[in-house]
Parts: sequence; C-alpha cells; structure tokens
Amino acid sequence: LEEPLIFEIGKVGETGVDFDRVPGAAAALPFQRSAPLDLPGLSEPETVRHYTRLSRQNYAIDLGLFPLGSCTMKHNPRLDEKVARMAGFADIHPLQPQQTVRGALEVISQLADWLVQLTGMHSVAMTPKAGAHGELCGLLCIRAALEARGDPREVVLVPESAHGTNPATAAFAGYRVESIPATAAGRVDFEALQARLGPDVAGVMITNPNTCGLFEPDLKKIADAVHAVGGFVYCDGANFNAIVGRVRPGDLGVDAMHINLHKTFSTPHGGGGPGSGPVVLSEALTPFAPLPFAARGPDGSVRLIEEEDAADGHSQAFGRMAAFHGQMGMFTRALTYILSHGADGLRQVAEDAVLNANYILRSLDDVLDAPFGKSGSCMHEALFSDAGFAGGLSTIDLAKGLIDEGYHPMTVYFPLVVHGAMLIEPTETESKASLDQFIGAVRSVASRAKAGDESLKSAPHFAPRRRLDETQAARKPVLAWQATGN
Amino acid sequence: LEEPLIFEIGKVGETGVDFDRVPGAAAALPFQRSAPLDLPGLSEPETVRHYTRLSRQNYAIDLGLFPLGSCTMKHNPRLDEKVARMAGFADIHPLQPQQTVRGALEVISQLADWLVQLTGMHSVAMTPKAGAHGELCGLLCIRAALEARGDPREVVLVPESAHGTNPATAAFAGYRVESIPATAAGRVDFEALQARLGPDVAGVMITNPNTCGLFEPDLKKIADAVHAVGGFVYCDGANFNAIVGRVRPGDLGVDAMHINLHKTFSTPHGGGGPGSGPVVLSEALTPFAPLPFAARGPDGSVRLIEEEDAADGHSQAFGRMAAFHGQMGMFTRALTYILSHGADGLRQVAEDAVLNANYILRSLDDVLDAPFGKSGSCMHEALFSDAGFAGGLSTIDLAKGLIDEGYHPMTVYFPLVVHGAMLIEPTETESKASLDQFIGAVRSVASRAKAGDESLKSAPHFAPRRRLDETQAARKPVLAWQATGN
Amino acid sequence: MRYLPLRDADRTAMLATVGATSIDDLFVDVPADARLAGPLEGLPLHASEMAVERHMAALAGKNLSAGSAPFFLGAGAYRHHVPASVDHLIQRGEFLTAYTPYQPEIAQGTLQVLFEFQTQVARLLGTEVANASMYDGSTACWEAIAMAGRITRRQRVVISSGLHPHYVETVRTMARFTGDSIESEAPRLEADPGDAALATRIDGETSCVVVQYPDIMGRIPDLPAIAAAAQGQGALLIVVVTEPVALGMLESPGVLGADIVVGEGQAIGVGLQFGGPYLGLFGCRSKFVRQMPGRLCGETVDAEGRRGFVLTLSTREQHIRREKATSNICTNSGLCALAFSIHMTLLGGTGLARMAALSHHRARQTAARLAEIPGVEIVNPIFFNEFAVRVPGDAREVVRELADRGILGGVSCGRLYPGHEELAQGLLVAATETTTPEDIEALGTALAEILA
Amino acid sequence: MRYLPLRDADRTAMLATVGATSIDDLFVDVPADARLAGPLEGLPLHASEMAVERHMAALAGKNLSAGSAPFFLGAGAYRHHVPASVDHLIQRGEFLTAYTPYQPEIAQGTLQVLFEFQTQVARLLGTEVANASMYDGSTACWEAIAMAGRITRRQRVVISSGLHPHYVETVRTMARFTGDSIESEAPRLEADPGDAALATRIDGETSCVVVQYPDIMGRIPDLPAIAAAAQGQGALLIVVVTEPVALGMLESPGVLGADIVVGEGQAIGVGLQFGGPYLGLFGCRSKFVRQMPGRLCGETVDAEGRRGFVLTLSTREQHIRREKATSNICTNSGLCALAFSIHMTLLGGTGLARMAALSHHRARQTAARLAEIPGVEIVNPIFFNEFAVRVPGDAREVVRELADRGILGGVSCGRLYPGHEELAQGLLVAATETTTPEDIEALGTALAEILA
Repeated sequence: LEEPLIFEIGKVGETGVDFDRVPGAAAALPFQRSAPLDLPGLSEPETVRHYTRLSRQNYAIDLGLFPLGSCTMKHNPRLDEKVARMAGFADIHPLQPQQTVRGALEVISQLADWLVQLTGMHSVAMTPKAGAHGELCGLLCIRAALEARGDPREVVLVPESAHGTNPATAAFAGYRVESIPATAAGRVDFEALQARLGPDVAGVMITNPNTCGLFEPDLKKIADAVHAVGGFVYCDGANFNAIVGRVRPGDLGVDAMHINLHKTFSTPHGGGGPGSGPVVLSEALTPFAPLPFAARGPDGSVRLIEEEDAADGHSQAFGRMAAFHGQMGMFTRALTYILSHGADGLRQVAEDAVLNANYILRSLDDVLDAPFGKSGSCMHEALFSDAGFAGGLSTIDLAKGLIDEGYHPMTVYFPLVVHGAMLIEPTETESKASLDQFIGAVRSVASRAKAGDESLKSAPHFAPRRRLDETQAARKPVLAWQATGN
Repeated sequence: LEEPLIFEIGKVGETGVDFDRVPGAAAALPFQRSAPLDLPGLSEPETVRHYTRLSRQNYAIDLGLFPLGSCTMKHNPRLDEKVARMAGFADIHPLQPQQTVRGALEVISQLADWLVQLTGMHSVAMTPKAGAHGELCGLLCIRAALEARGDPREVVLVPESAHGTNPATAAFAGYRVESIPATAAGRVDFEALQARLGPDVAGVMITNPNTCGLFEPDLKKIADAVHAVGGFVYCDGANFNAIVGRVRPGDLGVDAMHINLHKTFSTPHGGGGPGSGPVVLSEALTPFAPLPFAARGPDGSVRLIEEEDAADGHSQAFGRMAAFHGQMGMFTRALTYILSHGADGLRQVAEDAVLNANYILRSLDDVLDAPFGKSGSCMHEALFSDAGFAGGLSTIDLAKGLIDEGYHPMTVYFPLVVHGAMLIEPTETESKASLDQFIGAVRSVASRAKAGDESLKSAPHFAPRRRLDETQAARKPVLAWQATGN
Repeated sequence: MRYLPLRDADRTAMLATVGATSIDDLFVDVPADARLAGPLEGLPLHASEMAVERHMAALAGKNLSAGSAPFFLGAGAYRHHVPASVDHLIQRGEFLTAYTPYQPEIAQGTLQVLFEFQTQVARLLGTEVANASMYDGSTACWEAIAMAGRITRRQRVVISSGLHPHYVETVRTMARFTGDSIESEAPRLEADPGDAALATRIDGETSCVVVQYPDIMGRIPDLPAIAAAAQGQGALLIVVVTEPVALGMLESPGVLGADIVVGEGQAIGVGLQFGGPYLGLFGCRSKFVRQMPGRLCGETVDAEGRRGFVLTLSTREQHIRREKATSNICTNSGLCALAFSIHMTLLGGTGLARMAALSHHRARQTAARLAEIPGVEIVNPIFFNEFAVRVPGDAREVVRELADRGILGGVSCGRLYPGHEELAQGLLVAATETTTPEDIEALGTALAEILA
Repeated sequence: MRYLPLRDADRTAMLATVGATSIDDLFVDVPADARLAGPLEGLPLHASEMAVERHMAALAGKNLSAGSAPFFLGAGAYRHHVPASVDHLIQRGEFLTAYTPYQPEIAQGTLQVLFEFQTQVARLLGTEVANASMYDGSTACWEAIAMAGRITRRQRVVISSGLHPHYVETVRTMARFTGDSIESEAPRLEADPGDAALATRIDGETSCVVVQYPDIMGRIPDLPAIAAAAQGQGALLIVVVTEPVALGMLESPGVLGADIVVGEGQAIGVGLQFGGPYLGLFGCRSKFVRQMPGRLCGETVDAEGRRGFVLTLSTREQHIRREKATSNICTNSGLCALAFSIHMTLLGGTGLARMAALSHHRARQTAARLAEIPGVEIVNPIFFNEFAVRVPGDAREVVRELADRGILGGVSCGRLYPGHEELAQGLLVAATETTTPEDIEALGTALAEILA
C-alpha cells in the first residue's frame, strides 16, 4: 500500500486536537486572519498510522549496520532518550531565573569538563548548534584573536580531502580558501603545506583522523609550523570517535576543534539532526569564546555568563552564535552517554571502533581495491575504490546493490581524492557476527561488480523505491504539494 | 535478512546489563547455583536491533485496519500510555500503606463509578485480570448467591454462538453446560430457551450484541424468564463497544457482565494481553463480589477493603480472584480514555462503530453472502459466509488473500453457527477513506474466490512467511529452542 | 474528538449508503424503553488531552512512588531496575497494537518472541517446557493445581504454610467451586520453613504439594526432600516462585525435582504497577504438555520450508475445546511477557546472577543494620533478598509510622494475615539492587527512632 | 559495558585476522608521546544504567520545571501542549536512528515527511517555498540576511528595534566577519512598534529590512507598509516569527508582502528544552530558491514511475559547492522538523487557530489581572499572547522574587537588554493554552504582594 501525503488524507477545516472553547467576544487584532490556514488536521489514529507507515520506509541503525563513513552511525542508547525527557530538563525555559535551573547549568558544566579533559584543551564553547556551526565558531575565534592583535589575515588552508563544510565555513567566515594536496599515502602533504605558509595565512583546517580514515602523523609538526608563522590550527573533530580516550588533540598542537556530539557521543541523528557542535579551544583562543557560557564559581556552583556579565572580564568574547545557550537536549544525552562509558569505556569505544574498521579492511581488501590499505592499518573507517569494476559499473552500483542485500550503503564518492571512493565506518557498536554478515554481503556484490553484472545497474530492486530521478527533481523543482512554484 | 533467535545471537556468559560489584565474601545459601543459568545476554545494540526487526514482522493497528470481529481492534491513544507510565502509577507497590496510594485508589474508584453508570448496574468487581477471568468472577458470584440461599444448581445455558470462553468458564466453575440453539435470524431461540428453564438452571450466559453482530431484542424477556425460575443472567460484555452510551445492560435485566477494558476502553492488546475484565453486578449479586475492592467512605476518600476488613459487613464476599488488586496499569489507561471521550464521546464511539460496520455490510453484501444481512442492519460487526466460493476455496483462502492486499484478515470460522463465517469489525477509529480502501480489497479478493482463482490457495505470497505447517507443529511440538522435549 | 476520524459529512454519506435516515435506525433492535436519548447525565463531556493529562497527573501526584522514597517492600512484588530499552521496545506499535497471533504469516514478530520467552522461562524454572504466559503468579498457581488434578485424578491439595496468603486465598476461592480440598495454615515467625511437617501431610490421596521457593518469609525450603516425599505417594510437586531473580542465585526448582513450576514474572521487566498487570510463568515436564493451560508457541516450517512459529496444541484451549478445555484463559499477558523477555535477553544468565548477588548483598546489609536496633530480631538469618523481622508491637503501626516519615519500610504480616495475632509483630523486609546504602541507613535510623 | 558488543574472544580473533598483535599496533601513526597509556586519570569509570539515571535525575530535580509552576515566560520560546503521540512517533527507531536521507530508495519515510513539512511551513509562513529546516530562528535570521545580500548585492541591513536581542547579537556577530553593516537599536517600552521610523531608515543601499512579527514586546508591526517601503527601494523584507502559533490568528507574513520569512518553530511540537535543540523555519519566494540555504526535498519519480522524494538542488550546498555554497549548514534539525510536522498534522489550520485563540484569550486574562495591581502598567494593549508591562523598580528583581515564591513570572527586559536602564522596568509576560486561571491568579497575587 502506498502511503498518501497528509494533504491527500485529511481535510482542511478538521483537527485532531481538542481545545477548550474560548468564551466571550472574539479578538480584534490588526492583520487578523479571516479563515484558518489551509492545512488539514488529522485525527490521532490517522496520524499515528501515517507516520508509523512512513517510518517503515526508512533504513536506520535500529534495523542494521549503517556503515556511512565519517558519519559514525553508532547505537543510540535508550537511557539517553529517557533522561532527555525528564521534566527537569525537557520542560525548562532558557530564560528562567538562574536560581531555578541550577541542575541544567550543572549538566552543561559537567559535560564541558569532560570535553576539555578528553581533548586536552583549555576551554570549550558549548553553544554551536552542529558540527558546521562549530567550525564557524572556531574560525571566528581565530579571526577574533587575529584581529585582537591587529593582524587580520586572508587565507585559510584546507586539504583536498576535507569535508565540504570546511571550505564553506572558511568562506562564510570571510576567508579565501586554498587547497593543500594529499600525499600518495593519503595524508596532508607537509612539504606543500609548509611551502604555502606565510603571514597571510590565518590558519589551517585539518581533519584528524582524516577523511581517508588515516591518522595524520605530522599533525604536531604541522601545528608547530603554522604557529611559527602566527597562524592557528583548526581540527575538524568529526572523527574523534576513533581516538577518544587514546589521544588528546590538545597534545598535538590543535587550537580549536568542534566535537559532533551526535557522532562521538551518540546523540541520535534523527534523519538529519539536530546536532550539537561544542568547540574546544586552546589557551590562546579562550578569551574570544562566544557568549553565553557556563562558568563554575569559586563556591563550586555554576553560573551562566550572558551579555549582562560579559563586561566584567569577558570583553573579548566575539559575540553570540545563536539565541539562548546551545543544544541542551543533546547535552543531557551526551553527558548520560559519557557517564555510562566512563574514562575506561570511552577508550574502549575508540579501540573497538578501530578494530572493527581494520577487520573490515582486511576482510575485503582481496575483493575491493584499498588505495591506502597496503601501507598499513586504518583508523575507524576503511577506504576502498571502484578500481577493477567491469562493464561500466562503478561505486554507485555497488552501493545500490548493497541495498538489495538489506544494508545501507557506505559513504560514496567521498573523499574526493580517491576515485569512486567507498568509505566504510562500522563503529564500535557492531558485533563480530554483524560484521561478518556485512562483509559477506559486500563480497558478494563486489564480485558481481567485478564480473560486470548488468543487473547492478538497475539496483535496488527490493527497496521501497527503485532509483529516483534526481535530474528531474532539480530541473523543475517541486518543493511543496500542489504549489509547484515558479 | 532472516532474524535469528537470541540463542543464536548471544553467548552464554555475557550480559548487556552493568552492575556494581558486590564487595566482600560470597554468599552461602542452600541450593546455591554453581554456575549462571545458560541464557545468553545481549548487548543493548544487539537487543534493540533484534526486537525492532522482529516487530516489523507483525501486523498491527498502527499499520492498518485490523478487522478482527469481536476483538475490537481500535486505535490505542498514546496519552493513555504516557499516563500509565507516570511514576505515581507505574512505580507503586500494591502493599504500600494506603496513606501513600490515595491517588491510585481514587483512580480505581473513579473508573468503577464510570463503569457502573455506563452499564446501569449496582456495583463492579475490579480485580479480574481479563475477560475470561471476569466471566469466572461473574459465575462465581452467581454460584455464591445460589449457595447462600441454599439452592445450588447444576446447569448453565450457553448459546451455540457464544465465545469458547463461556462454556469453558461455566465448566471451570463446576457447572454442566447446555447449548441453546439460534434462530434463523441469528438470535437466541427464546422458545427453546424458555422450554429448557427450570429449577436446575443456575443461569444463562448471553453475549449482547451477540457474536453474529446482532442485538438480542429479547434479552429483557429472557432475563425475566430466567429470573422467574430463580436463575441469573450473565452477559458477555465483549461487544459493549457497540452500545456504550446508548444502552445500559442493567436496564435489560442483566445480573453480571464483564467489560474487556482492552476492547471497549482501548487498552492495548499487546500481542495477546494483558487484558482486564471488571465485572459489573446487579444488586442481587453485589454482596458476593470478591475481595479486595475499593470503597468510598462517607468523607469521600477511597479505601481498599481487603481480608482484614472483610469481617465488618463484607462477610459474603466469595473470596479472592487473584493476588493484589487488579490490573492497575489498565485502569489508568481506561480511565484516561473514558475522560478523554466523556459521556458524549463514548456515545459517539458506539454510533460510529455501528455505522462503520453497517457501511461495510452494505458495501460488500453484493459480493459476499451475508447470512443475516437481508433482515436488517447489524451492530458493530458485519457477518459474512463463504457461500458461493468456487473451486474448493473457502474462508481461509479469502483471509490469506487479504494478507497479500496488505490487511489483517477478519475473524474466520467464528461464530460456529455460520458455515465459513467471516466476522468483520472495523471499529469507530477507521475513517471512511480507510473503509473504502479495505472494501475495495475485500471485493477484489472475493471476486477471485468466486471465480475459483487457484492462486488464493497458496496465499499469502507477499507476507514475511507463506502458510505455516500447523499440523507438524502440533504433532511433534517444539516448544523451546534446542530443548525438543519428549 | 481526536480519536474519531469520521466527520459529519462522512456520516451523512455513509448513512445514505446504508439506507438509513439516521443513526437511530441502526439501533432499532434495542427496546424503545432501553434506548438512552442522549449522553448519560451527570457525567463529564469529552475533554482535551491537556485537561485529562493534568487530571491524571494530579492523581498520580497523590501517591508516594517507590523511586522517591527508601523502599523495602516485597511479599510477591519486587522493584528491580528495568533498562530503558525495555520500555522503548515494548512501545513499538507493531508489538503494542497487535492482537494475539492468530494469523502467523503476519505475526512472526510476536510468535518468535513467545518462542524465545518459553525457552527463557523453561531454563529459568528448570522445566522442559513453559507456556506463553498466564495472568499472574496467583492464578498460575491455581491453574497448576487444577492441572495436577487432571493428571493425578486426585483432589487433595497440600499447601505449604510458606505460600503467599493471596495465592492461598485465590486457590481457596477456586476450590470452593470445584470440590478440591485445600489444606493450608498460616506460617510461623521462625527460621524453619516446616518442610518436615509438610512431608508428613502427604498421603496416597494427595494430588499435589504446593511449596513457595523462597517462601513468604524469605526462607528456602528443601525442595528435593519434599519432591521425594510427594513423588513417593504419587503426588506432584508444584513449586511457586514469586521472586524470579532468586533463581539467579538458587538452583532452578525443576532441577530440584518439581513437576510443575509456576511463578510471578513481574520482577523482571514488568515493574510494580500497584499490582498489575503482572506475568504468570508456567513450566512443567514435557510429558504433561497436553494437560497444560494457556497458549503455547511452537516451531514449524512454512510452505517454502523456512523456519516459522505458530500457536500450537490449541486443542487444549477454550476456543476449540469449549467446555472441555484445560482452562478458560484466553487473553494472557503478552506484552508483559515481551517486557520480561527483553529484560532477560539483556541480562542473560550472567546478568541475572549479578543482579541476584547484588540484591542478596543489599538485603544482608539491611538485615545487619536492623539487627543493631534494640528490640528488633531477624527471624530467618538465611534468605535471598527478603527476610522477616520481629518488632516490638504491631508491625502494621510501625509501617504506618515509617510512611509518615517518607519511608516505605516493608510489608507487615498483620496486613497479609489479618486475625493472626501471633504474626502481628512480623515485618517482611526486602531489598534489591535498587536499594542504596543511604536507603538502608534511613530505614535503620527511622525504625530506631520509632521503637525508641 | 552494555553498549559494546565485542567480547574479548572476538577481539583476539579479529586482531589475528587483521594481523596485529595488540590494539596498540593499530595506533602506530600516533606519535608515541601523544599516546595515552590508559584511561584518563581523575575521571570516573563506566557506571551502571541505574547509577547514571540516578545522577541525571538528581540534576533534573534541581530545576524548577515549567509544568510544576505558574509559568509566563516567552521571549522567543513558548510552552504549548504537545500531544503524546508526537513524542511517541519521533521515538520510532526508523526516524530516530536514521541519517540524512542520502540514499533515497531507503529513506522515503524521512523524505516524505520533509516534503510535507516544507509544504506546511510554506503555507504557515505564506511563502511559495520553504526549506527542510535550519538550526533555529536566530541562525535562520542570519542566513536570510546573507541570502538577501547575495540577491541584492548590497550590504546595508536595517533591523527593527523589535527584533529579539539574541537574534540581533547573532546577526552582529556574523556580520562582524562579513562586512555587512547592521543597523539596529533597542526597543522602547511603548505601544508603538516604530514602523514609521523604520521605514525612513531604508535607502537605495539597503539590502534588507528585518522585522519581527509579533515583535519582542508583543506588538504587531504593519508589514504591508514596511514591505512597500522596502521594495520601493529595491530592498527585501525579511520577517522573523518567533511564536509561530501567532500565525493561527494573524495573516501569514508572506501574504503581507515579505520576501523571506524565517521563524523559530519550537513552539509547535518541540518543547522548551532550555533553549535547544530548536527548529529554524525558512521560506521565501520561489524565484529565490537557488539562493536559499539549507536542504530541500523535492518530488520526483523512480525508475518505475512511482512518486518519490529526493534531496534536491544540492548544487547550492557545501558538500558539492564547497567554498561557493550558499551556506555551510549540513546537519540541521531533522527530528525537530518531524515533531513540528506531526504536531501540525494533528492541529491542521483549524486546530492552530483554536490554539491561537485560546492562547490569546489567556494572555488577555493575564493582562487584565495584572492591570488590577497598583503600579503595574500594561505597555502594549494590543498583542497576541505576549505583552510588556512596566513595574515599579527593576523587573529583574521582581522576577527573582516571584521565583522565590515558586512562580516563573516572565522575562525581564533587564536580562535581555543589559545596560539599558530605560528598559529595566520592563517585564515580558506570555501566556498560552497551557496557562490556567489558577496560574493567572497566582501570578497576580504574588506580584501584588511583592509590589505592595
């Protein structure tokens, strides 16, 4: 049965919510609406059924391994969801008097303490709303620091293999982006980087472990070189899951790094957010952290520093990243996750994540080309390419073939530095049995791809939909029901 | 992907639950276990995935119309689930001092008040755990009343069309069961019943509306006749959904009736329970109601009458139906449901349930034989037979064919008084659009059945499983994993 | 009316299809004088979700929840920590809003769960087979007695004094109408569970002996000895377990010789809920399987040879056998069985053992603290997680005074055994892994104050 | 460690497959002096679910939740009743644990929801198109300004004094690095929203005018007049809505002439959550669609011609365009958009109108009660569900004293505009359908006492 749109199910004029009647005379306001909005209201039975049915057209972690490289699709503990729904967290207003939200401020402070210690940094800006927002926060701190010393600069260096958010963020922050090439071993080319450094370079943005799933062994050397010319090092923390508890970025010279709470600390992805991107900062950048922030006073209690207090010793704060104080709902989940694992468990997370990825790398490198696999182990994700596929088949066909095997595909065509890239991140929450079953499926589809099996071209065959026409969607966009636009 | 059993996923010796370590010396108890039980423990990710995947092999109300006649598969409001989980209801012990559970006793009392008023009866025994348990409670009240007047009797009369629980219950209560025939119009044969009445008859058990989906117009006459010979009338309240708010069984002479809270008052069926079967009682049976019960005192507060108080004026109570005080979790849900609908909404429930059933009856009686359809309207469910199917096809084949259309089948081969019966109860929570779609599907399969379409014999083709071998299952039962028994 | 999707325009169109002029036409079979003209008077009309939620929350707020107080109640209902994932999973609509799996092709989720549940329960109880659940422990206990009667064709039931008094009452009620003779007596406040005396009551007319393990006072009866005594007379041994977590530490009753083992499964996965819904566990020797009450799920294959599960042996059941059924049970405790099974899947045998060990440890700490209080005597020093203490004076009064101090201190024997003055000083105290040292100290301090 | 399925035996076997002797071998690329030898010191080790739950519950218990007090806060975050089914549905694993729908064949659930969401938002805002969500209202506001700059190729931004000060601060922060000139000032405690003065500030270099509707004081600006003034100079009108429920009663901004409409969607379906995650709404004229930030879902067909949905126009986005993208936004507020959409699906236009009418009614009742108090002045008598009052003395102090009495009485202007002494007497008071007459009386009584 095909599921219709809500506009095809319900009628305008009806509603599925009961309200008490308003007694007395009708209101008279300027620009008062003459008729209710033309949106249908569905009864609860219709609503529950609609969304339940729709949900079943999705793939999700709860259904199976979700090997999207760099996205860290790991299990989301249900305790975290329960805690986030406690009335004391879910039902408090951001502008309540601080005396009535002591526990909330304590959550922010405890989480901040953990993030600082796990990264070996000096402080953390908690308010960014997602990873990309955190990148922006970090770059704005760098920019504020440079401006504070009267040394505005123009260029940010970004490796070819970076997430698209990195150059976009740098551009949004007003910088010119220049690319740094990669070595044959999939790392930043230190020589090329060093050659480009100069007084116009505000900083570099480096992902570590990088998007090839490899640790950047030269990071400390790079940081030293950047610092030597007065620049700063921004680290994209998307892959922190691979090293949490084993390496502290602060020990490698990083000045700023965002942490995707929905990756390393397992807040749910929810079909595309919400995220949360706290940014840990070095001592040099700390004075410029945005407002507001939670500060623990001498008596141990936590206070929120907002605009009204900023004048007292926080005057270099560069401003505000968003209204209110950040993604509280994600903070409670992340803190719950962190306390569940503890210092030992988080270290185990990194170890198991890396072990699982290497197990996949070695179990597939005979059927799939592993561009950097020969040179050693990987971190938390295994990178392959479509080299060797026959019959014009490429990465997309293997990906769609995997759907028919019951799996979500890996990240495809990223990083850009590898042709037909396939980036597999199993995460630490998959069992060996689960990996073995997945490996079997990939081997099967890979063999077909190498044999030029034509049927892969039209895969998936058994999903809720066959391949969708993305060209048509973009050429004449239909973005709302019956309102075909243009 | 086939979902393995938990015993095939997990390993014995592992666990998915963390506990603090027990310090100090090990315990020494008699019969202490030498090794942990041989049950595997799965990590939370494995567990969540296992049950999520399994759940998707089920059909459910949340997925579509669930037309099981007499089972009243209506929408389960989510507010009811939320309320039942409030700590003040979910996390209280049945033997807490009464001073600490005033709210819980109030819930029982408020629900009891509603049930008494909606049925026009005198009192209600709240403790029975499900409908069949309520039947037993009602019959035991009758038996206690008869014994109290020194007039034990031997026979209970049950119509042919009754649910199997009726005769089973009567037998369990120590009675001999005799059957009453049905008329051609699908009602109890009053003449035959009257002829059988005598001083050996303890009572009759009648379902109203009956299992043919018809109201018993002679119920009052029957009750008068039964009372005239000193017997009692038990009414099976499984179909109360059809008349709630429009008819009070108490006005028709009923002495006892159980109410399936999971039918009329929409507590969830949960794949087979829990149910809850409070029994409303006439004045004559009230003194014999089982312990414990909630009683409102002169000051308006509610007290639980248990064994310790029974001596004071409750000495005729026939005993206890079960430990503790009944299905509290279902009471909170049912009261929430009742308060949501109110007196007007409950009446609308009956009206819409009956209207929906008649709409189905009239929309299908040209393609399916409706044995009692010609004589008038039905109540909340529409009865059809497989008369006219060709090629050896019967009710089961239509039922399985409906599965391939995306629906759960109706109740089949019940009531027994109709050959190849198909009993369709749409309930009031289906929209007209939903009914129209279902009617279309039934019409389509019915046409194929009348044309003798061979492929129906092997339906379903598109379900998680094809037809299952029930004979093999019963001949050599395998009731536990690897413990093949016998 | 947010749960009713029909609109007035729909109703009008449908009445036309039906050929009725008004809804009243469809209720013509109802005698005129029994038709209600409108909504019942004196009752409230429909209300918004917000209003109903507030009303119910206000009632909930009048109760002192176990989690918000030092809590030591047991006596057949135990408070253990249930992982958050359990409640999350049982709320999936496909489990919550499904019916009994009568159409197995589209109910394999529920059926496989029941098959796994049966296996878990059978191993826990130490029996060869287990059914797909009963209402609760007390009704399961009666069903076991009735089943023993069918097997032995005898009617004399010998019940240990250690059986939960509500269970005894339930059994007595049923037996009053079936003619079984039920022999039981109240327990004593002493360490000896009375196994020897029990054995002497068994004779050649005894259908079964019913023993609770651990018993209502927390004592651990000698099952092998009782099994030998019963089976020597051709009687069956029925063992009742009201705290299944005990079986994480104690040997399973089936292994110790029980013929039928029933239990209250609430402690695992289900929660307190003021007494219901709970979960009846039922296991027995496989040779008795056709005399078992309740639903059974069995393994089979589908038309393509794939493994699948169905409800089976339904010829025992009321919907087929009618008055000749082994029981009248129909709806059981499906969702509670699911919750139990998920919790048990997370625990495994090892987790259960750890939960049991921690519960036992907390109970021992509690007993040690209470023993320090002048006038308080620990009745049975050997126990799993529940024990009886003797207090000076009526324990009912002590419980009330503890509640006044915000402490839920245990179950008084006076409440369980009204009229038994010899038990009035008895107080049953239970602990689990949820009990904290602070809870124990709070109880000890308050009790010392009350008794001072 | 309950979330980690690997066991030591697995690890050993897998290390063998990998060809490593220990896990350390896999971290060889990490410089030796940066490798941590063991768990970080001074931090706690892993804890049981029960222990963590208790810790977090204790923290939650230190907060005064809105539902447990008379509650009158707004100022950009509103407390409305969210039906229980909303939270039930968003917790389905298939929604909760899915990723951004990059593989549309197995993500039609999320994609169809986004398409429905876009349609609902577009109709609500009165725009032709809407995107699939932004982080929140404040960041959406900045994105709209940046988009207006791309469209007009101008850099002068005129901001109404009625825009939420956090939004102004957010915009100022971003503009500090992009070179846009931001012109704004604090509002006054008066009934006039200052539309006329705003219009005079628009000139031929103005990129856009940003107006909040209703504004921070609850006043309702004259959008058609401002639209005319802006568009007459070639500038765009950006309207910001922080209380979307207002649009149940007030005409949609797009209908009144706005070119871009952004909003905070939190009030519908999402809840308070101490400020986040919230939900940015973003709609505009369809001619600007290729300049829009954020994800867009579009309708298309699959290889068999069936209707389906995909993310589209991604050539605007960072993962394709990199530094030339219209925004750096990647993860947005998918789950909040789902919650909003479900709540809106239940409400429909009619339910939204009723919720708005009831909220307005409660706010009027609140204003009437407060007006009775000597010394209290209602600043703006025309409002939707939030209004400003002038109290004698510093409103911050009044708010604190109300909190001491267990009442969450509003947001002081002093907190929103530190340093603006002329606003210190201002208190913003909001009501919704969750406000009861008892709440209103409690506020009135307490405020009268405090001011007495």
